[in-house]
Amino acid sequence: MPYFPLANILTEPVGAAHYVVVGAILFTCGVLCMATKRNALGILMGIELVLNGANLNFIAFGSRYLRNDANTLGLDGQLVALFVIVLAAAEAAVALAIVLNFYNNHDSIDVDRADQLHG
Amino acid sequence: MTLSEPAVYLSLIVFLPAIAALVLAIFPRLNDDALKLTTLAITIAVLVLSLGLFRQGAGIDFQAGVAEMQNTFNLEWIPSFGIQYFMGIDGISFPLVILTAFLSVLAMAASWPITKHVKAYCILFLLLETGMLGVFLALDFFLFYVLWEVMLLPMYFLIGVWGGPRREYAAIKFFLYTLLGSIGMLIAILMLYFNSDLTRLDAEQMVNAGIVKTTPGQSVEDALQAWTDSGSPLANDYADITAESDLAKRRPLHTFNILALQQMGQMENSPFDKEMWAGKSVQWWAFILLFIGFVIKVPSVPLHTWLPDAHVEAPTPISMILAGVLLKMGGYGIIRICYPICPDAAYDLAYCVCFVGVLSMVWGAFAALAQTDFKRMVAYSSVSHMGYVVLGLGVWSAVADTGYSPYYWQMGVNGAMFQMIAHGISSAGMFFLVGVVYDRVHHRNLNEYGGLFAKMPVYSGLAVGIFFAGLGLPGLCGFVGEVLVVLAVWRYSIVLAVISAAVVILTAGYILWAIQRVYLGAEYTGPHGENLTPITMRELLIAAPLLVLAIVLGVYPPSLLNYMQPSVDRQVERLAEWTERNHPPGTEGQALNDEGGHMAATRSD
Amino acid sequence: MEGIYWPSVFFLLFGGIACAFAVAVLFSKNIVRMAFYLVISLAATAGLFFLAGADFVGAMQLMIYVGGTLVLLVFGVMLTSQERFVEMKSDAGDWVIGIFAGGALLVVLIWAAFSIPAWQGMDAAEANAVAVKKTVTPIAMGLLGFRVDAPDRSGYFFPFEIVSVHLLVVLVGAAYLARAKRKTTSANLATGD
Amino acid sequence: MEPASTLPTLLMWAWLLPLISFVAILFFGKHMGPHGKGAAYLATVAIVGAGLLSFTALFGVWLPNHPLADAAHASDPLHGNHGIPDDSHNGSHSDAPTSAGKHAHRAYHGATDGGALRNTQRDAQLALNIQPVALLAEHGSLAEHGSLNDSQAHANNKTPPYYNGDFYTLAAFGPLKLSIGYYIDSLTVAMFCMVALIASCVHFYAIGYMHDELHEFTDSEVTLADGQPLKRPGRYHRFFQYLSLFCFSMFGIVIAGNMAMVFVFWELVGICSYFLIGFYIERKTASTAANKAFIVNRVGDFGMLIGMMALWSSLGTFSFGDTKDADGKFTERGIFSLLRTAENDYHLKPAGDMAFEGHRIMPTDSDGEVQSGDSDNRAGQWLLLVAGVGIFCGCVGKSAQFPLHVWLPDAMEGPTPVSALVHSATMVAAGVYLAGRFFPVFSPEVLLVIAYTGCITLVIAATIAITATDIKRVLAYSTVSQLGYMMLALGLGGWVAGMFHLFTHAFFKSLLFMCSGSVIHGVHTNDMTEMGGLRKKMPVTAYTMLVGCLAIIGAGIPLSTIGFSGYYSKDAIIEQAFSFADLNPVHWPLKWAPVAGALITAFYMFRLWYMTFAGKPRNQHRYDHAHESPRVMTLPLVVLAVFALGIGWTVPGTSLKVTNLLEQSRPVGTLATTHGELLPSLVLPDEHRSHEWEFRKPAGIAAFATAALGLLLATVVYLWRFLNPDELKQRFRSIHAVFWNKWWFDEIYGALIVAPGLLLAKWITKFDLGIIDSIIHGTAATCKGGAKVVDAVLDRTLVDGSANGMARGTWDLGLWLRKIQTGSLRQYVMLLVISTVLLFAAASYLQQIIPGQ
Repeated sequence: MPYFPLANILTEPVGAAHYVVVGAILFTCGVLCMATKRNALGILMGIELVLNGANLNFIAFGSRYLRNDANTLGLDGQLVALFVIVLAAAEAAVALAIVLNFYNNHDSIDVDRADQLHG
Repeated sequence: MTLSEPAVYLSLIVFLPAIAALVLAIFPRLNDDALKLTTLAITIAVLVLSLGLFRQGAGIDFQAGVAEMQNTFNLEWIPSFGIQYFMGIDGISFPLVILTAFLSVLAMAASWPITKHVKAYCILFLLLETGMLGVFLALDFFLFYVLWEVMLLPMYFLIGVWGGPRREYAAIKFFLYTLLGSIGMLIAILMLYFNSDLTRLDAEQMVNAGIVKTTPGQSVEDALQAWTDSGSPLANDYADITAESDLAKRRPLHTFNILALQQMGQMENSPFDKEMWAGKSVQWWAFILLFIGFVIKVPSVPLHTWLPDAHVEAPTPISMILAGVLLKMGGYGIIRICYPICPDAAYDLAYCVCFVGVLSMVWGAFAALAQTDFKRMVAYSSVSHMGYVVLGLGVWSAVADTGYSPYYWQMGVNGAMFQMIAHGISSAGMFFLVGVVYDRVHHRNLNEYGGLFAKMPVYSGLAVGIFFAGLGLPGLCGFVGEVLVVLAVWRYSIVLAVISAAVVILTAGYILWAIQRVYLGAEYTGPHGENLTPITMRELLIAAPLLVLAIVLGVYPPSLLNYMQPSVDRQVERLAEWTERNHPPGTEGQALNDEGGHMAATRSD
Repeated sequence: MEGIYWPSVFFLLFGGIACAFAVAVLFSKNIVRMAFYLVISLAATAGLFFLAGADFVGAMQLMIYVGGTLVLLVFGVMLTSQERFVEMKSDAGDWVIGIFAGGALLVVLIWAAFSIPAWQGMDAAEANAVAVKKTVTPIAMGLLGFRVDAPDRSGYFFPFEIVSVHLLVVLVGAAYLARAKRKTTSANLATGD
Repeated sequence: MEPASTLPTLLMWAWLLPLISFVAILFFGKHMGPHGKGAAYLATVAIVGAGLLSFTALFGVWLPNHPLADAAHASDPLHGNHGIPDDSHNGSHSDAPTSAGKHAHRAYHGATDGGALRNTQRDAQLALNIQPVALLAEHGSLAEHGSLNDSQAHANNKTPPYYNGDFYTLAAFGPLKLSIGYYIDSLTVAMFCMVALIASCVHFYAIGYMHDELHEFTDSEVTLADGQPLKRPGRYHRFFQYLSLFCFSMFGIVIAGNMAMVFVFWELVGICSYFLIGFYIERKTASTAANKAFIVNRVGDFGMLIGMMALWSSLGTFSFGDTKDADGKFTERGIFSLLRTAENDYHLKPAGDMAFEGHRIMPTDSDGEVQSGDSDNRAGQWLLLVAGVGIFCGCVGKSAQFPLHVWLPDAMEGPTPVSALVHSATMVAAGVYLAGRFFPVFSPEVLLVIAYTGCITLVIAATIAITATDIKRVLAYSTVSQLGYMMLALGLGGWVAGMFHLFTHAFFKSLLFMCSGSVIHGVHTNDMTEMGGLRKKMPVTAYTMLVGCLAIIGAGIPLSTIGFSGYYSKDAIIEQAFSFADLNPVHWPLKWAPVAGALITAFYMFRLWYMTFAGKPRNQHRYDHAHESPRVMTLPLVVLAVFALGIGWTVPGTSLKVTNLLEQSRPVGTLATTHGELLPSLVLPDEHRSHEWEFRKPAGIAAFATAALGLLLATVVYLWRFLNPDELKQRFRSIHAVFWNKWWFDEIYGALIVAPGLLLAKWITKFDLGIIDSIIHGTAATCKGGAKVVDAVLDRTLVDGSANGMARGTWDLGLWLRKIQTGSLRQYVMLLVISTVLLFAAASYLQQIIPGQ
């Protein structure tokens, strides 16, 4: 790394890399949520975080302010992000439905009890 | 062919047990006690023979204060490879020979409870003794190796047949470990052999190597000439080769002679300095292989895990031999072979050697703290105590920065040697004492003992004494070796010195804790309490001499140092001189400073 | 205060909030609090979108996500929030493994992010020179298949249609799945799968 | 008599007599007299014999050859002589003395060079003559010598008179030598007398105290599995055997001529202490306490070893004294003269070749020579610091100083005579003795460490003593606290003050312990809450103990020379503290801690006395059965009480006085104000400065006032009962909890050191079994597997084998994969994450190794 990324963050514009870092943090938090929460809804929230982290990257790569060359995704980034948001909404609805169904059936939302698919 | 000839006397010491074993094997039937008594008599005879070396003025004697190899003899064995039947004795091997003979007697006396296959046991025991004595006396590398292997097999069977419930496992583990070491050693021996060249030694060195004998008043050159003309196969070879005046065309004359190899290793332009692999010289790799081989025997962390298992499973007398003698072979090998033959590599790797020593000290002490099996605890204490030996041998403080002063290193090596003897006494004693209670109550769980003082007062008194010798209490033998080693370390490395000093705390911890759990306390509540009878006269006669020796060596260390020190000191001085020649001031300090001051940096030359 | 570049300050603010509350979501044990933290984190992300010049997506983020999806989630929470589910503890071992794996992932990602020079931003002057453009119309056109911003790039009409159908199906499916099955007894369930 | 030959001989026999007794009892103890009673007589005869030899050495050999001067005061007139030329402090003592004071100086500092001995008596005479004016001079010169410069004008003292030599050599390597030798100066002789005297009293006392052990002994503290108390044969002779061994070892420390020998006997007293604490081996508490004592001491010894290594590796000798040949030339130089050479005016300077690790971190010039130079040798200073602190660590362990003080209170599990001898008067004082012996090697920085250690110890231990109810534990903490005083005194530069307190404390504390033993013997309990009113039942014990209490609190008429022994020594320490704090205001705690300690000491000592002897009996049953101890026990009490009262006094008509005797062996070069090298702001005052009125007055008043206040408080609470101690306890329960739980030291050590240590030990064992052995097993299995593969290939046809193998492989793979399908969502996620990371890693690795990228 040729420079220390936070050295002059207050006086210079940030770049895509900074967005990517925020995205990575959100993503990692989301993944860890999925991996550690036993509550099905917690897992859903983790998914939301993951999607957001991804979205942030799309936006960052689509932005005209963040790259020092001209190769931005342009509106493509924003469009994809938009799709992601919409699909996330759909996914949330379905997942929630599944969770509710599971809850109704098992009287629990502990995902550790949802292991009937084991080999 | 009289007893006053070294060839006869030393061969008798080494091979008397083997001959006896042969006789026992041929002899049809004896009852068990007679077998044991015969074996005991043989071991006593060997002890008497070896003690006979003390007798001054006899045809063969060991003179205190002489540094050189004494009572050497040299016979052709396999002339085509220059292999000789070559033995001798000096201050380094002499105490170990005495210790071996002495412990063999005690161990045989401790073998009385053995009732299974007594004949085989006695035969193997005698073979083992031959191997052990031979290793300490052999001065031909090939002979050394053969005897080294001779000693392994009986040990394997003694553990594997007469051992405890997991004896096969322990025996195989012991065998695998030592086999690994032996293979490395064999490779190293061959490497050294094929790079050696006897013709590069001058006349005086030939004399020092024990190849050429001088008579009083004869100059070394004359002696060499006389030897060359003597017509022995080796001399003929030598004459043939040296007849070629063009040095470039001369073919080398390989040798297994350890003393000659030592001189070659330390000479200018040593033949072992040839580059071999990965930029390292022959002696560098030979040192590594030899060191691994010996350090397995010592044993040092991380190659030590055979020891606890072997000890736990081995019968008491074999444990005594194992701890008292076999472990010493590792230290003996390092001091006799690794350092003098491969000084360059030893100099480079001195810090590694010391580190291994310190690691073993700490590791063994911690592990001993956690054991609940009495014998296992003692076994780990051996790992810890033998760490002092490795450390003491390694503290190469005779470097440019210290003006090549050999004194602190001498102190370390002498301390290491002393520690070997001291540990031979104290650990053999400890294993025997563990065996005494094990014979009575048939378990070794520390937590189920207690209150033995009330039931076996004399035994407990002896045990506390011997355990304190292991703890390093002043006035007992363990102290002298430890303190000499530890005091020598600071000059070499402060970090290692501090760590090694810290081990005294751990040692006190595990030994006192064990004493408390076994001997102190209100009453014995474990199994078979009714069998706890006071010790028998036989047991007393085994334990008491060990304690007496521990006290004598502890109170008056010169009783041992007088015999040992001249040889050790001379070897260290030679290595210090070697350092001064090969590492003149100003070349080394840099490397030592660069890498945090330590890890022996590889030299650019 | 002279040389301060305010967008960066806001980036730090929003980014910090987003990350902090994402971490809070991760470490909170209480599902209700998690939902709350998630709302804040996502809202802050919307702020980041605005900063990156994606005003429409930012607005959508606020509306759909914060306003819609999360409300859905909160409903889920409320529907299932019995005492015993509010705080469910995970095994400590899971946490340790998770932290290690996640840490490794994070390190990899961050290392990747900063190892590409083009991603390291432009000068302040350069950034100021970039003209502000509204994005709503171009996006709307893009979704209808016409790229006004970059004529050589393809439109998104077809994907848009697919997503629409998908949404429809999903909603129907969700409604079907989530309907109450009060009639089934637990005895059936035991053998039901 | 020629002291150079008679002193070593006398003291050697005094030293060896107990050893002979030990060996004899070891082998024949059981058969000596009825029930081994003869062992006690043998041991007692041995120690009394040792005492007689020691006193012969003192009065018959030492004093005739080295007359005393009234040191502390004789020095004062010197201050009046400002006209001493400058050369008086550059070591040129051979110059003609310019004043009477200088004569006096020479007299008591003794002259090692033979020629001066002839003059010594005359000088001493002069010194005696000026003694009467000493006090006057003190007042008169007040105005003149208040300032620091005056103290510097004080010529530094030369090496005190001593005799040294070797008995035999343990090991020698070139110039390096470890030997068993002797170093005898007035301190050695005085210590011999003190140890022998107290040990004799303890032996007599123990003859009575241990009589239970003569017959079958019923240990009511140990219950066997069948519910009965333990019955065992008595171990009367064993006790005396251990005592003899202890006396031998203790004498060994005192006579030791080099550090290695000190270490040898240091460990030996440790092991004796171990045996004696664990005398009741059947009691779990006793054996645990014994282990704890030994191991904690070993922690200190660890530090000591480091210090020894540092000195040994840089100086190459452990010897204290110099060896000279007939011409007075050095043949072998000791530590002291190497570090404080005459050329440096006996100031502490690291020797030229002192550096870490054989010069490795020293700058070297082009020739590889060390630039030692005569400038300040920083590395050498650091080395001195390491050596000093290291040696002091040993003293910390042995003398139970913070943070290693935890073993001493537990050591009270041993029989009371042991507590009196080993754990109050002699062995624990050996730490202070060694610190005193090593005083010339301690740089001011080390002394500061010592001072703070002592300071912390004295306060912490005193606070714990306030709440303890076990009579022996109160005394144990009091011992710790008093040892803290001694260390503090040494650390502040008050060598004589510290060593003097060692002597006075030895007498009064052994007295106190033996009194407590007498009480325990009478009422069969240690618990003070079950005593009370015993004054009437056991008057001798009560009043001798009162003497001890008054001595320890330093009772005396303030600002006079009349008081109990503790009055002199404790006041000297506080004076030194005032003198030190005057020069180093930063270190104010060192000034006030001893004063506060005096208050607490007075409080807890009289709390103890009142709870035991005054008031009404709290346990009528025990009171009824209480009885005065037999004559063989009370007589030693009276003897010790006399000493506790008067050991600080001057024998009328002479200058015979402990401080004067000690002043004779004041370590070389410690009579000058010293500045720190590493801490330049640190100033160590010359000890004589503390005798100035400027410090004596406030110190004397402060000491008296605080002691009186403490006594008053104790009286109010425990005698008059104006204040209910239980209410106090309730009111200050948080503080009480801290003190009652001994500041949780044991718990903290248990949690921070012992438990992790054992855990580490377990891990290491597991590592051996789990990792190393697994590797071995794995290797073996691989070989075995390899053999089987070869076997299979050879046995079956390749086609069959491979076909079957593929089928089987697929099947096995399936089975194996089946295991991965756990159905757990969270594990899937984790797998995903891990695989992603691995993919990244693999990709970047491939990118690096594939050429042409």
